[in-house]
Amino acid sequence: MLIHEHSKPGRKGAPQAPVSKADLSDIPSNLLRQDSAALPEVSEMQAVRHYTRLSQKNFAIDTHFYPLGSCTMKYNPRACNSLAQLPGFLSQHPLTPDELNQGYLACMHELQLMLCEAMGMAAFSLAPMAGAQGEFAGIAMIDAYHKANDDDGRKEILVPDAAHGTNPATATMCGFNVREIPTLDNGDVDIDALQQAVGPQTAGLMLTNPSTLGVFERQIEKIADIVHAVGGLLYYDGANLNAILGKIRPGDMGFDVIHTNLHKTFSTPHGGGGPGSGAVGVAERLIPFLPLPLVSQDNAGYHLVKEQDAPQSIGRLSAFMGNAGVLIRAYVYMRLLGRDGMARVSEFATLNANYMMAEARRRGFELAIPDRRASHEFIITLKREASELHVTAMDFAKRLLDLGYHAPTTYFPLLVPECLLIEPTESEAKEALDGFMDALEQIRQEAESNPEVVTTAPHTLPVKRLDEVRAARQLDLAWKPEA
Amino acid sequence: MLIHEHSKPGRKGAPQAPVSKADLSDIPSNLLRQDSAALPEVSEMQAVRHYTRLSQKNFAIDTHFYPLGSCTMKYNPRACNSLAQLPGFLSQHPLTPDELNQGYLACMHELQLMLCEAMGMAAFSLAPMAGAQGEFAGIAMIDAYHKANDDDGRKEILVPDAAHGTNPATATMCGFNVREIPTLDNGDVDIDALQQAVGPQTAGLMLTNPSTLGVFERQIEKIADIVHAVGGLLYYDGANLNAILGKIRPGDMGFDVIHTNLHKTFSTPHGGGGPGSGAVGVAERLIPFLPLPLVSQDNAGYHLVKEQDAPQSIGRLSAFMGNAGVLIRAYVYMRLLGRDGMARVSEFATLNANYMMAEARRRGFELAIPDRRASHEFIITLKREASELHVTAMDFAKRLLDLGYHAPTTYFPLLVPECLLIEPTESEAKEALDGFMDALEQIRQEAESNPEVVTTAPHTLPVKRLDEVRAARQLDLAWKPEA
Amino acid sequence: MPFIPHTEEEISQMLEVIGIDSTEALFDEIPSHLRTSGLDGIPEGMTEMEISRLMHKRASQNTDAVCFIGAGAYEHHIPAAVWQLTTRGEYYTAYTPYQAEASQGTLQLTYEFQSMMTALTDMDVSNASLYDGASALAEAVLMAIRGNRKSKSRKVLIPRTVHPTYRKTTETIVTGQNIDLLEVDYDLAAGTVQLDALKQAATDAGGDITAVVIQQPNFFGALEDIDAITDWAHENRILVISITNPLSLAVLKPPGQWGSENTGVDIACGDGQPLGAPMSCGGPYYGFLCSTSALVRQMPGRIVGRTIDVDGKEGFVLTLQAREQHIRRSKATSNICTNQGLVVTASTIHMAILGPEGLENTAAACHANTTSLVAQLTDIDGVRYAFSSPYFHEAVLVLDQPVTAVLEALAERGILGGYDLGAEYPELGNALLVCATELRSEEDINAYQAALEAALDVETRQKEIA
Amino acid sequence: MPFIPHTEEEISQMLEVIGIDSTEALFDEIPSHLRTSGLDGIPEGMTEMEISRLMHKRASQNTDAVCFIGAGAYEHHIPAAVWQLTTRGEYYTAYTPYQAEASQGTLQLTYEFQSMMTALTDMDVSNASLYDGASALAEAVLMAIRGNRKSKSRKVLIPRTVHPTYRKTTETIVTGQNIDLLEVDYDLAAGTVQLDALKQAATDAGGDITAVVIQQPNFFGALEDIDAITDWAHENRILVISITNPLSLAVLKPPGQWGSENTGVDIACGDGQPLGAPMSCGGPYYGFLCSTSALVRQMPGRIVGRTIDVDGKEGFVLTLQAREQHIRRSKATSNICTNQGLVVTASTIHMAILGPEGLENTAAACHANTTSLVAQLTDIDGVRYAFSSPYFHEAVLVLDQPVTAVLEALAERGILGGYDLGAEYPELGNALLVCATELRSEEDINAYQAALEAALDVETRQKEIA
Ligand SMILES: Cc1ncc(COP(=O)(O)O)c(C=O)c1O
Ligand SMILES: Cc1ncc(COP(=O)(O)O)c(C=O)c1O
Repeated sequence: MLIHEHSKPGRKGAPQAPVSKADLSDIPSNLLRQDSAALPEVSEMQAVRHYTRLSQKNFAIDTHFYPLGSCTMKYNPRACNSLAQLPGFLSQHPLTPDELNQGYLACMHELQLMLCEAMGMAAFSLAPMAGAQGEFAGIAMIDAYHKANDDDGRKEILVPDAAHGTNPATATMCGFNVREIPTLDNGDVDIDALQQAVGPQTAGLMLTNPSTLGVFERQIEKIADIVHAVGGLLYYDGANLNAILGKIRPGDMGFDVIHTNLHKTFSTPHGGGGPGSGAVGVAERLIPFLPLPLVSQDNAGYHLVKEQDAPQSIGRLSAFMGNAGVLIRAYVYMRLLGRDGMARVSEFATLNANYMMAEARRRGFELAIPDRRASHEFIITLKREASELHVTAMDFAKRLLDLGYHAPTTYFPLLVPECLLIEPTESEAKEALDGFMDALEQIRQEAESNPEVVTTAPHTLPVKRLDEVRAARQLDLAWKPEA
Repeated sequence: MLIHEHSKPGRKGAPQAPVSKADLSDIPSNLLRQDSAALPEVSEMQAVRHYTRLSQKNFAIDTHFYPLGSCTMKYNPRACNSLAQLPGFLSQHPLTPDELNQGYLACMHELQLMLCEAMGMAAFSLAPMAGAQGEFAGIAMIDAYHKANDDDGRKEILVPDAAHGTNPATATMCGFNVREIPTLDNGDVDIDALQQAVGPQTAGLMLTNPSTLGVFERQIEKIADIVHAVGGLLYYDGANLNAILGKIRPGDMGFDVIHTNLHKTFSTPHGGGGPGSGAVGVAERLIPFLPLPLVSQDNAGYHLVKEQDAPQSIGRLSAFMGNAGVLIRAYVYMRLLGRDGMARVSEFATLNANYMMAEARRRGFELAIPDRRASHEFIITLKREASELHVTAMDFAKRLLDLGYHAPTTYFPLLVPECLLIEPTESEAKEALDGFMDALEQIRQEAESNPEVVTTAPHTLPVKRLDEVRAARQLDLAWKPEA
Repeated sequence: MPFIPHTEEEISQMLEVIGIDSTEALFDEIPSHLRTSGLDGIPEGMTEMEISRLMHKRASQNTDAVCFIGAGAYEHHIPAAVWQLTTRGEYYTAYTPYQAEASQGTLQLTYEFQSMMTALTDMDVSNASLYDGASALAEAVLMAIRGNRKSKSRKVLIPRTVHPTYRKTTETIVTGQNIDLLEVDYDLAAGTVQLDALKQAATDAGGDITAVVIQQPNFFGALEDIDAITDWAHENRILVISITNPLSLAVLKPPGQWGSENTGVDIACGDGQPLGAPMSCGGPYYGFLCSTSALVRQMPGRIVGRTIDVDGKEGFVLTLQAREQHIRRSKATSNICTNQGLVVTASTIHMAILGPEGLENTAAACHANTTSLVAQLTDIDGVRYAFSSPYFHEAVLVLDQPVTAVLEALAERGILGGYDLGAEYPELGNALLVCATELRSEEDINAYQAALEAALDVETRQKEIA
Repeated sequence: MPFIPHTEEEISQMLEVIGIDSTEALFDEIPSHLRTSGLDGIPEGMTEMEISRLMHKRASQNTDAVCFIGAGAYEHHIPAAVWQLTTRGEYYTAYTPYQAEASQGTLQLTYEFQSMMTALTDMDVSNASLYDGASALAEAVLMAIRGNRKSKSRKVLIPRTVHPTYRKTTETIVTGQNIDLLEVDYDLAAGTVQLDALKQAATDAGGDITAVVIQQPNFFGALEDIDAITDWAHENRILVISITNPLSLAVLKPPGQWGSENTGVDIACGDGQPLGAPMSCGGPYYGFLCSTSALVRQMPGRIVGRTIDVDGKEGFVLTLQAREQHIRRSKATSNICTNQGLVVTASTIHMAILGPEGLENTAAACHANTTSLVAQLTDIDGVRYAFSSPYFHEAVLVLDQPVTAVLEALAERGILGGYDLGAEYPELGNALLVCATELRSEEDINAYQAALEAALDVETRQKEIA
């Protein structure tokens, strides 16, 4: 039932607003609204009840194991939330003069420095509001760098075929052509193909390491050399940082630009879609191009860098400070972990993934890349089950929901047929990993003995399998009042 | 699964506590604990997940219509919660000197005054921590009053047979004998019986008006006269105030002492069992006996009344300030409502109850007291269904849970066989009332056509009907580690 | 209309079904001359925005000085998760779990709470909470009276080292039931009650004593000789009621093991506030009450039991209800109905998150901080520790100047310096009860020391001038 | 270990299953010379208690002056229920609802959000959010370029009355795609862009214009002549992109009705912050984006659709995913993936609780308060309203003294006096943009007046002295 269906004309909420409408007669009537917007009219209790019950229809980290590969669904410490919601932060206007905003700016400056240290980069900007915007900023900086060097012909961005969709989409948005580089069966980039692809047209290569295939790119130094040799720059997609935090730093691998997903590695909650933060870090030579705002420090305190002092900056990415509240959460998380805690993150995320992979092998599941160490995630391919039993990866995913587990990422990376990309994260206990593997095994048994129960799953959720084709064909994107 | 079953030896929570144990060597070892307490060892995420999921197994006002008679389960405005949790209140030590605690004391003083006005009493103490403790305070004051008048022989408290169990239990706790007064079929107190019962032994009469039968005691003035004539005092059980708030005041009906359930009428949340608050109000002559603490005001500000200034007080009921946080919530609620809002409460609570009662009649349910106005609640008796169909009030109650409604109060008041005491409160919309009546009707149909589905209900909840007899016989009151 | 969902149209429909013209008619059974004309003394309603502004102002009028007061309410770190979970609507807005199948959340949590409290106290059983520590003591006394069939005297020994308002509350509550609460004095040098004093009091009272109450750590923070007292009491068929700070039980001997043979007390009570309840101007906290199995049917209040459903699945219900007022009415073990369920919810989550090690570390840190505080303050001329006994996380200091003025001077420097014992314990002189929990940093303690030095100095000088 | 549940025993068991000796071996594919030795620049971890203390201190270092700044971020009353519900774990810790059946909460809520935004804007469709208002404008421009098949020029007119950082952000984001953003000046007397100026700009640009952007109320708070501009644009096959404050749409003409015949704009965007997001140092807010049905396949970002399950039961899914990066990759409508879902959650609940009347009353109160503020401040000698146009809830004042010093003086008196327009609009002189939302009481406004009088006086005197 939609909130609109709880609505009755004339029903009023709690005493949330001024009690009567003030005079608007000084505004010309042709600029005023004539009708009332068709918003729901419900009591405060109806709203509270509706949204409480609605929330219970979600799986979430706080309710379920959520091994969604590439998404790093780890525990979001509750302290990060409550401390970010202190009135001193929450009620601060973004245009408050710096002198009156020192507490916030201090946190942001330290966050910049901690990210530099953790990533091995020379400087960081906290401006981007998600990973994809971080990518945008990174590629725009690569573009700006080449242009600043009067190196105008670089029109191509290289992207491995295993890359996340945001990588090619970003390159296009920045005005580049995208060239895909194939991946070998062992998960490494095809170096020969890369060698052939690079040239004076190469602006840069976007790479995530470990890759979306869940393995560490061992040839990373060679790749960096190849790209740098032709004058290209190396972009690091930081979505998989949880695998290497404190173990190896992108800067030390030779990357020139990097975005981090603070909502992954640094545990800000994903909020059912966002907000995130895609802070970008750069090597020395790219510092002048960083997006604004940036926080600097001098004897008088902390300041936002002024536009006139950053003439080569690619500019702004938002009206104000990016996703400030998310940045505060990440700051608190990093301070809670500290340097040792950071290395522990990757250690246990990797331990969990490799343990699950070993268990998957033991239980007879086919691994996409069987002979490598898993990073913080690994891939099972269900192509045998799909072809022999006609039970697909999607069916497995839906049936997992019945058994109390959020499904792993399905059908990504696109290279691997019928795949499940499984990322347990460090915050899950062994019991959860074992329970998940038991569930997978149970589903395979069902697929053999009673495939119907799998192919028509889920059975125990608020709705059964939904008709996506109908959704796209008979578009119903908003409730409208009856005419 | 118990939290204890998520425990593993050596598993540690978040960084919530000092990191290592400080030196205790100055405490003699025979005063120290030798073993470690068998508390669960879980990660913070495991705890969060466990208690999030557990919460989802509750019905609550925020999730369901909850027409639990006598309990006044109305909407608990969320603002009351957040404002009571402001750091200035939350982090205040109860022994903070008055001068440094003026904000809190100001709220309490105003709350005392507002309660006096709403109830028609001369003074209020906020000390009691629930209705039953308010009753205790009230009866103790009656006792103290008589004793102060050297009127020592009054050993009896009169209680109507329809009264809530706390009434007789309280009288006993205060050292009185309890004498029950019968109720007439029309819900009124049997005046003749009362007349015969009173005498020089009568300390007082405890009454709630409207009574637990959901009707207003029309003879209240006469009752007051009878009790007062023999020198007894009149105690008002305020659990049913939601029915009359702003319409008629206990003080004006002739009551000498009253407790209010702030967690009912004034909407502080019931919290799955409490905390509540049972503020007590008195007529002029009982003021000296009020329990402490009390807040007074003079030119210098607000103060707690000192013990030496209240020599006749019955004394303290708690170590500090009663349920202070509950009192703040009640204060906020009362300020939100204001004087008009208060009268609206009873108006709409009564409208809802009478509407449901009319609907029940229309749908052929038997009413316990058919010829009276309902107050804020009313009673259906299912004795026909029980005897003819062998489907009891308890079966109806359990089946209602399946249909998404919390059950009304069952088998109370004890006078009415197979009863449901239904209290919708003012905050429920007509749709909810209609939905509930539809459900009742459906269950009656099921009771006729398919009684099994009713008598074995519930079917859709986390557990089916629980074995209460076994619980009481094979006591299992705490998890213990395996020996 | 605030919190009322009715539209005009619905109101008419409903009135029509009822068969009346206006809502006024709903009240036609109320004698009209008794009707209220309007609650003029109550202000008009406010919007949430307005009340929010007012309450922020009120909250800011309270002090934000650094707190060194204990005396029964303690400022501890509470993990952010605790109240974020506790105030979820499903816990916050449920009633007492009468309908078990629709209340498994609250019921299971309460069972877990009972399990944690029995673990902490090492007692057999626990109830689901009473109002607070003081009223829990009163109930414990009543329970002992009912439970000690061997004693007829209805006499209970209570040392003066028991929290003063606990004693007063108990007095208020048991007074109607012909019970003698006999106060026993403490040793001025030790700050604890001596076994001899208890013996003497028993003899003076004629020998038959029903119960003895012992608070550990006692109100002064000092540690009582619990084993000897327990042994003596049990030898004399006296039930032992302990009052303990539950946090201290992470490191101190649990009541279930008191006595030289670890035989344990009969009833263990106390206030749960240190386990997850903010100080909150004095409440809501909760009283806990544990006992031996032998006494379970004398327990007041709710108790949750584990059982099974018709399919044999584990589930939880309120049990032993025959003890309670709604069944047993005037013969109930207590009149309690509503308890402190929500605070118990917070406390259970708090204990689960801290775990045994977290609680141990916290308790030990409180001890260490108070030890530092006492050391630093008694370094000042004119300040000394009052007693010879070891203490847990509170201690009595004696000043060479009147406490009231010193506390005022400290408050001006942003320090709530402790609880003035003058009114309750005049025999101690200028005595001040101080406490430093795990939250009090070195910086805080240094600030206290500096402020006290300055305050005493000023006082000294003013005295000299006068 | 913070946030890691592994016990030593489990670690060994797991390593054994993997077949290695230590966790170190897990990283043996990483070239050892590249391994990090330790993150020395990062401090050691803190306990929650310690970080809590630090953050309270940091938060208290921010000002708590009364805010009269608007300029794109507004302080409004947010009902307490909004964020208490939004931060429920089920919303707060879910991912993007890829598994529809396990995400009906987020999906239905998002559908309701889309319904509310189309209602407020009176547009056909809405997406599920973009990052913020400024980046939403950039996406709107890109969408218009893709959507206006009749125009080849890739030229977009943007008046200088559009928020400066919106223009800058758009510049940053569209710059790689060969798009010309043509700034159009405003009328200094009116404080709005004149139709003639737009016409002239179009002519100067060669006639073929792809889109025109109009902000209503504009950055100065003034009201643009939206009908005439919309009519002209549509006559010239120019798509119209509106930027609106969604709260203002409770009382102002919605974009879907702009034009003398209410034909409406093509794309409506803006920042959702005024609907339930606290100012929070600048974010997270969210960008909303609505359009006509004709343009739906050009939309960037997530869109939720209503559909049915195999039993015919209503349910919700992400739809039209073929537009998005994870399917269409380099040909997607945008690279956006993560959006601002949680803020949208808050905003949806906020709108549901306020309802149409609540939003209307709030919007009208903002207007009334700003009107009072302007009246009271312009009563002061040397302060005047800059323009002739009506305004909504912000207005430009011109002072007879430099703004910077005045703002500093106001801040000392606890007033954040507004946004200094000097850097962006030097042609306006000593211009200050002020705003008074429904939260600014009469008392606040009087305090501002008094503070400004005092500040100007001091300034005047200082000038006289100098
Ligand atoms: C590998 C990879 N790159 C980039 C992104 C994009 O990040 P965001 O969703 O924050 O825009 C993601 C997240 O989904 C990802 O998994
Ligand atoms: C009629 C009546 N009286 C007294 C009480 C006791 O109030 P409390 O539960 O707050 O102790 C109740 C509540 O259950 C009640 O309904």
